[in-house]
Amino acid sequence: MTDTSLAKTPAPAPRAAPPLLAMLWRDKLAFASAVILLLIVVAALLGPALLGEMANDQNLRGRNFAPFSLARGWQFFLGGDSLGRPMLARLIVAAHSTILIAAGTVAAAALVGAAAGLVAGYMGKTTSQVIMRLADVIMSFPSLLLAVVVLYVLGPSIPNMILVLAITRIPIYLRTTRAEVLEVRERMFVQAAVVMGASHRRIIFRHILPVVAPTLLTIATLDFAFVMLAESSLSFLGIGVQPPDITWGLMVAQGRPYLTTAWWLAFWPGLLIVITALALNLLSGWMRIALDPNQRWRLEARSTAPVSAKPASPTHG
Amino acid sequence: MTKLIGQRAIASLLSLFGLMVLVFFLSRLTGDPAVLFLPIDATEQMKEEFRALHGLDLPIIEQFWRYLLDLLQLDFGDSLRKARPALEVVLEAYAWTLPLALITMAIVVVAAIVLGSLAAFKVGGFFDRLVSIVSLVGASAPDFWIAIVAIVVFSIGLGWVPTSGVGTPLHWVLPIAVLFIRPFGLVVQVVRGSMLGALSAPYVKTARAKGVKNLPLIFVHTLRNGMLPVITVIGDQAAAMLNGAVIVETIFGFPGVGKLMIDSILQRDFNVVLAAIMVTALAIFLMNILIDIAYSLLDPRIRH
Amino acid sequence: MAEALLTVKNLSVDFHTARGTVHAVKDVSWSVGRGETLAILGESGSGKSVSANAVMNLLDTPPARIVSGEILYDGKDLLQVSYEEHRALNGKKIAMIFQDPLGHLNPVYTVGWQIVEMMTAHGRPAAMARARALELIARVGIADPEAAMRKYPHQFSGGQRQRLMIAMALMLKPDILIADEPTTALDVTIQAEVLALLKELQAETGMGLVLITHDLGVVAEIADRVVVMNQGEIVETGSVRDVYHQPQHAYTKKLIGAAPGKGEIKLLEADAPLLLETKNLKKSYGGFTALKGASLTLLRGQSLAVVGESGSGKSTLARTLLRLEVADGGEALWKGRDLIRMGARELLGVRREIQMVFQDPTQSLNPRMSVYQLIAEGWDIHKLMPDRAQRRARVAELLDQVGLSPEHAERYPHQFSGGQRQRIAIARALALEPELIICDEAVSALDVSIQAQVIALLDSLRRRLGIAFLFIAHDLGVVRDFADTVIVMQAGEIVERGPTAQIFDNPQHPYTQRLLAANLDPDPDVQASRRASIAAQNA
Amino acid sequence: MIIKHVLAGALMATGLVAPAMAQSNTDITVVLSEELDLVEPCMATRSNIGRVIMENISETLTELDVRGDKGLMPRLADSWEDKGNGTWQFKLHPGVKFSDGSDFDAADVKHSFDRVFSDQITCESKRYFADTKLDFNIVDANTIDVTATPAQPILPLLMSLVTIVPSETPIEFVRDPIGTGPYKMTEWTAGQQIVLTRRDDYWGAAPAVTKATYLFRSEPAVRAAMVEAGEADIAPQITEVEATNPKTDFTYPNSETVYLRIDQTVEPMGDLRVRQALNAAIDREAFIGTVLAAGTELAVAMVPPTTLGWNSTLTPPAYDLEGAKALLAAAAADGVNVKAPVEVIARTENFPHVTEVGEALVDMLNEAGFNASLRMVEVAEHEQYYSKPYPEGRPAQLVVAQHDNSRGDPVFSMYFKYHSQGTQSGVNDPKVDALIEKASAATGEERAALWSELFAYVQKDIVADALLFHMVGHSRVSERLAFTPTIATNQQLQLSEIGFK
Repeated sequence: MTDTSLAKTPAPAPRAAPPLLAMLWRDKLAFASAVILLLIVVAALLGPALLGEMANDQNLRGRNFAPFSLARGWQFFLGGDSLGRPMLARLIVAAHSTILIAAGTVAAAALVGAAAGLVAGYMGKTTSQVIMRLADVIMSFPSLLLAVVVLYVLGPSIPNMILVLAITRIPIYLRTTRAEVLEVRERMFVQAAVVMGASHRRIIFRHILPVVAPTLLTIATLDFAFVMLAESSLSFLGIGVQPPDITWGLMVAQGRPYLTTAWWLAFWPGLLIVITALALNLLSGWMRIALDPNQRWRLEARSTAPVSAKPASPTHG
Repeated sequence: MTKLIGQRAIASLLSLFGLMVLVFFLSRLTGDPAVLFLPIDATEQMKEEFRALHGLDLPIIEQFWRYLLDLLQLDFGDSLRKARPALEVVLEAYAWTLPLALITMAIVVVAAIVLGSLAAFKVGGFFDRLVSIVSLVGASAPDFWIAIVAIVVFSIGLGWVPTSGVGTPLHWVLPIAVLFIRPFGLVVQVVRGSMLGALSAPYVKTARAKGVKNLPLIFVHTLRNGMLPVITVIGDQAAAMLNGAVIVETIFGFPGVGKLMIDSILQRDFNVVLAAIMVTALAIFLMNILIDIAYSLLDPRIRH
Repeated sequence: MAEALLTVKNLSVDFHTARGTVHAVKDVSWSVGRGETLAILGESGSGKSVSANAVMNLLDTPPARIVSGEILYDGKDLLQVSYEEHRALNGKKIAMIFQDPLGHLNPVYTVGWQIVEMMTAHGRPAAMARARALELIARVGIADPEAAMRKYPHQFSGGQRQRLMIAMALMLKPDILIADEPTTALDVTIQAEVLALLKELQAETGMGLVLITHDLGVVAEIADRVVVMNQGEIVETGSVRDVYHQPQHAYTKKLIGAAPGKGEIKLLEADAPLLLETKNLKKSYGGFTALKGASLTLLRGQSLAVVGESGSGKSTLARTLLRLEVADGGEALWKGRDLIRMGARELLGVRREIQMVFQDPTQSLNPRMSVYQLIAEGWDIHKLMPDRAQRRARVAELLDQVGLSPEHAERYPHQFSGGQRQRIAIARALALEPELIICDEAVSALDVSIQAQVIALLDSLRRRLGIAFLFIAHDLGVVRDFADTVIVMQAGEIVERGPTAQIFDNPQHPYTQRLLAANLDPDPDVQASRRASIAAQNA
Repeated sequence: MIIKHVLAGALMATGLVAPAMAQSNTDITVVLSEELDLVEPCMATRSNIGRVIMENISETLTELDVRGDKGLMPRLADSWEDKGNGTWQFKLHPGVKFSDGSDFDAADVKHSFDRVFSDQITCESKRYFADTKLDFNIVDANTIDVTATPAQPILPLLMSLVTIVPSETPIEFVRDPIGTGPYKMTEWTAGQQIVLTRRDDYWGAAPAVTKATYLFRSEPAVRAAMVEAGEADIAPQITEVEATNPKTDFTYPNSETVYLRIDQTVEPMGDLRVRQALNAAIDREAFIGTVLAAGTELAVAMVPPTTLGWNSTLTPPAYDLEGAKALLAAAAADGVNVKAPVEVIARTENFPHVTEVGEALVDMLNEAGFNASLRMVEVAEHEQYYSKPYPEGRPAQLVVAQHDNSRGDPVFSMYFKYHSQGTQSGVNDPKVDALIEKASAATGEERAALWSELFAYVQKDIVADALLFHMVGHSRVSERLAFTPTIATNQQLQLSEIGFK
């Protein structure tokens, strides 16, 4: 940045970027988030296999066991639910469906929405108009009705739940992608690619998508929490995930009648949703910068402070 | 401007028609309202009479044509459950949802702008972090959970506000407060981001070079520019709220359109569902026009 | 030298960045007196704006930190006064204008409101402010001040906006005006007008003027004294004439030496084969005709410059030739085949043969691709050179050719300086071994010294590889150094064409003459004599 | 135009000033779980409507004391007698006036029934008459003969289900119900409240409550909280979790019976031993005081104990896990596919903690060796599985259902649930059919004996279903009221029964 040398090879560019992990370690909040998310993913993957039995072990006469006691084993440390099942084990097992639904929904919605948005942004006006009108229709189609239609016609199941939630989220990705594409396609490096003779496919996938992707990633992480909450709301209304499947959202909804008598039934799963959402948000903020070669340097020498969006370099002249 | 609104009106009308067709046919896939209206022991004859009375025995295409013809005369049909014109039922619910949505959004907008701007002005500071974390936690907690806890704490425990209902202004406090949390969390983040961008814009440097004080610098010079991306998000949030706040309305016994919608869907009161969706779509369309107008008021470059 | 109004003494400012502390300015001292014009000359990164920003309290602390020094005004050290006290001086006693008036004017408020605010912010009544604004708007040469007050910044041209900025800055009759690159974004003819206006106003008000610039021509035209900055330090200071004619410091010498427009004029080798011929190319956008029938020929190895100011249609010409825009009429024969109506398959082949270097390498290089990926992309597109090792070798070779080192291949564009980035863009263009490279203002964003290097690089490529260049530029000095043939465009039309020497030494068209006259010469004596002759003409 | 309407509504809504929260002496507030779609007298047998209208606004000719001791009591009819050939004569109470001032007479009775049977209006009470055709003969203003074809032995009981409206009432749903009851509706703000005000010209004794305001909150916690906070006086239907204060919270049987409907046509449910195993596998006692409220009783019949023909000799099937396993093993040995998948289908929100009940049931069945899974469905879908025609190609399905019969006679239950033609029946047994038909036509002691025999036969001999619980309801009543909710509170809430301390 202070390059004024007239030598043939001016101002050596900075040392190569340190590996991502080292960069993550430097941002403690992001690192903690990553660890939490990793734990949740591990729980989601291994939970049902390891603790499935335990999580379904009912004991009607020992229901609503109060938390913070090891008297009945570690699995009851967070208390027992209304059928006497250990909360901790259930929370771990529920991570599976929760993450599956949230990730499945976000992935499906982002994929379809981004694809449609790319087409709508890149293609001509007519295609774009048709896609946008369709998005409008989906947008104003009440998700509750959609949930009832799908549940009634296809039955309650996790894939169907994903279908319902994904359809309602598609327009978000579609509109964002389209707006970004409209802007990015006018950028100079896209024109440079056109001049070199790049095909539409190359321009979309090599030049436009990588620029749009971080924005989508940000929306997706925010959406992840939103989907968990939407799923929970549907459960509350009785048109969401149904037992024997369990998700955190369902656990919160089911714990609702006990809020005044056994707070832990709804509190722990609710807390997990909040923690997951927070961790995702923090990590996505970090990732947005880490994955951008333009901004990565901000993380390279940083110790603790979270990344501010303000450039910290002397301006021109 | 008029031309633009005209174009949008046509596009919206098309979307609205598509939506209507979709809802009409999809909702009829979800079972027989007769079964739900009548008691479980009702005879087949009673069910048939019910269907005949409401034209549900006709082929679905004919039902659709009839609906369409009625609609052209602005007749949205009668509610199956309430034996009243569906539109009347919906508008009645709107009379509750609209003020709830407007008041909540107004508070959201003011609070998000003030707090978001101040957070952006001292970026990375204590206040900034506090706003970020609080808004994030608030926005990711299940709302029915918050609602019930709020009732337990503020109505029963402290006795400050009534538990539910709509009688006095005090009744509105909890629903608005609960409804406020999520859009606020979102909007305040957008305001912060947008103001962050706007505060580093060159014209802010000019203003500082002019000797403009800090408060006008934020709220006069920067805010109007920073508001542009915020308006879109506010619009989206307001649209969601116009759809009714199902959870909040259900818990607080607030007779709004969200509660009406879920009840009508569960009871297969098709005409009310359709009327509610169309009135909502119309409201959202009008709101989008308001947003366009707000845009052009805020930004002269759009006006010219 | 007049008595100093404002004195910067031994100022040192550090910036804390991710890469450690950068000493933005080190021990900088300068002063400006009443009626005097001080130029701070430097290239990007030299720290030339830092001290001015410190004067205005515009440095963000952090990341900036004022290490030492004082800024004396009116007996007070501005670095010690309270925020509020400093704010009260800003605009009122010391005003500032900036490079990009569009960005620096608030887009959502009327110009009138913004100008009036300069006074109301300092407690003057609005009515008084309005009257003063009307007077000043008229003074800076804007017609119908009443109407102008009600308009928004985007409704003015670049030159008008800078005039309005000046009007705003002068509202409270400040003692000192700091102008940070005030004419850099403007066309040459407009630049001359704005500089003239500044001079007049200075004469009227007797204010001290601090002019921050990278342009020797601007210094020669307007300044009394100059400080030359390099890497945060003042390397030389003195009267403009002394510094130009007897530079002491090596850097100053190099800078003056690099100023374009003094080299030998190139001659066209007329026997080269015809590469491109356009006939009557037309292009309009809606009701606006950007290109009104351009015809030109280009030979192999020729370097053809297209000059003109903004809106002249020179970029449209390039974009039509590259098929980034579809021409409305006319033809462009590339080796006898019409580019305009060529099918996609045939076009793909031609795309290999014609490459482009854009004005701003920051934007024309995909920030998410490494240098290797950027350079190799053309081979992917045209399915050339499948062998990876061969590619690596060739990329290294190309990097070497443009003066970068092979190990730069794995880095990303943001890790390079502007000049280095433009070299990468050139390497990318060379990768496909083109026959024509179209350069759209390819060096205008670069510092003078870098500019000279890039021009030299392009010229050597032209000579060694026989590549033809279509060189679009507004800077006449650069054109004079690089082109063998020049086309002058104005408002979508080619108004004059000819060998470079003819255009520069004996311009025929009045517009060409005007353009050349407005072009500032780095030599203060040349500029002084020009001013004298213009004054004589006017008299 | 529409916008204007909405805006006007919005202004009205925001400007509304509510009635004072505190109740003045004899005014009360009742908070109900679901809003009334209709306030239509002929729909009064629907519990949410009945709780507001029944015997408050609209009255019936006869009235059943569901608490059991007084049997069928006179209301608008002073007396009735069986004239033979299916004809009953009713003597009406003289001098009764409707709330619109018109006189009540036999013509009103005839019109009320004409209205119920009309095909221009869908009245709930029609279903109780099924295929019975009624003819009315007005003898004089206060005497009416009713002839049922075929003869209907419980016609006077059926008269407790039809509310009487004035003969001017149009044959369409009305929004301003006119009745002879002690209260008239003075306000109905849809979605918000209904207000009943005491009539001064009521023909009977004047009740203590002068005004009743009905509010609607779907969240049980909120309903309970409202009484606690003094915003309401009575909250019927709170959950057992909320019913914690012995001073205000009452628990009482609510006439609902929960059972597992077995569809015997699908393997393995056709086998008696499998059905016995099913019954033995369920630890009914374990539910009570845990998932279900203390006070819940184990069911031995489809109807509550206050019903005619109640068979007190029946005992609930004992929990016997080993026995269940043995029965299944025996069935399996005979080639019954006891491992065939069994779906337990329950309806969300059917009764409090239905999901937990379902989960626990499935757990118990699987413990005994069934291959059961839970499927929670929404009301419309539940109806598909519960009522005929059953879906084709279904696996064995156990439908968790709740049935309410507070009408005093099993006829309202047994045909539908057990007759081979019954809409929710999973049984096809000639003896059951014969018993039901005989009992329906019988009167007096014989009728009771036949029902009693039927109860024993379906529960013990053919094990037609898995009867689970007679449920209890919980209500919270403000301490200032003298009112004890009973089994009747589920269907109606007579304001005249409420006093003040």
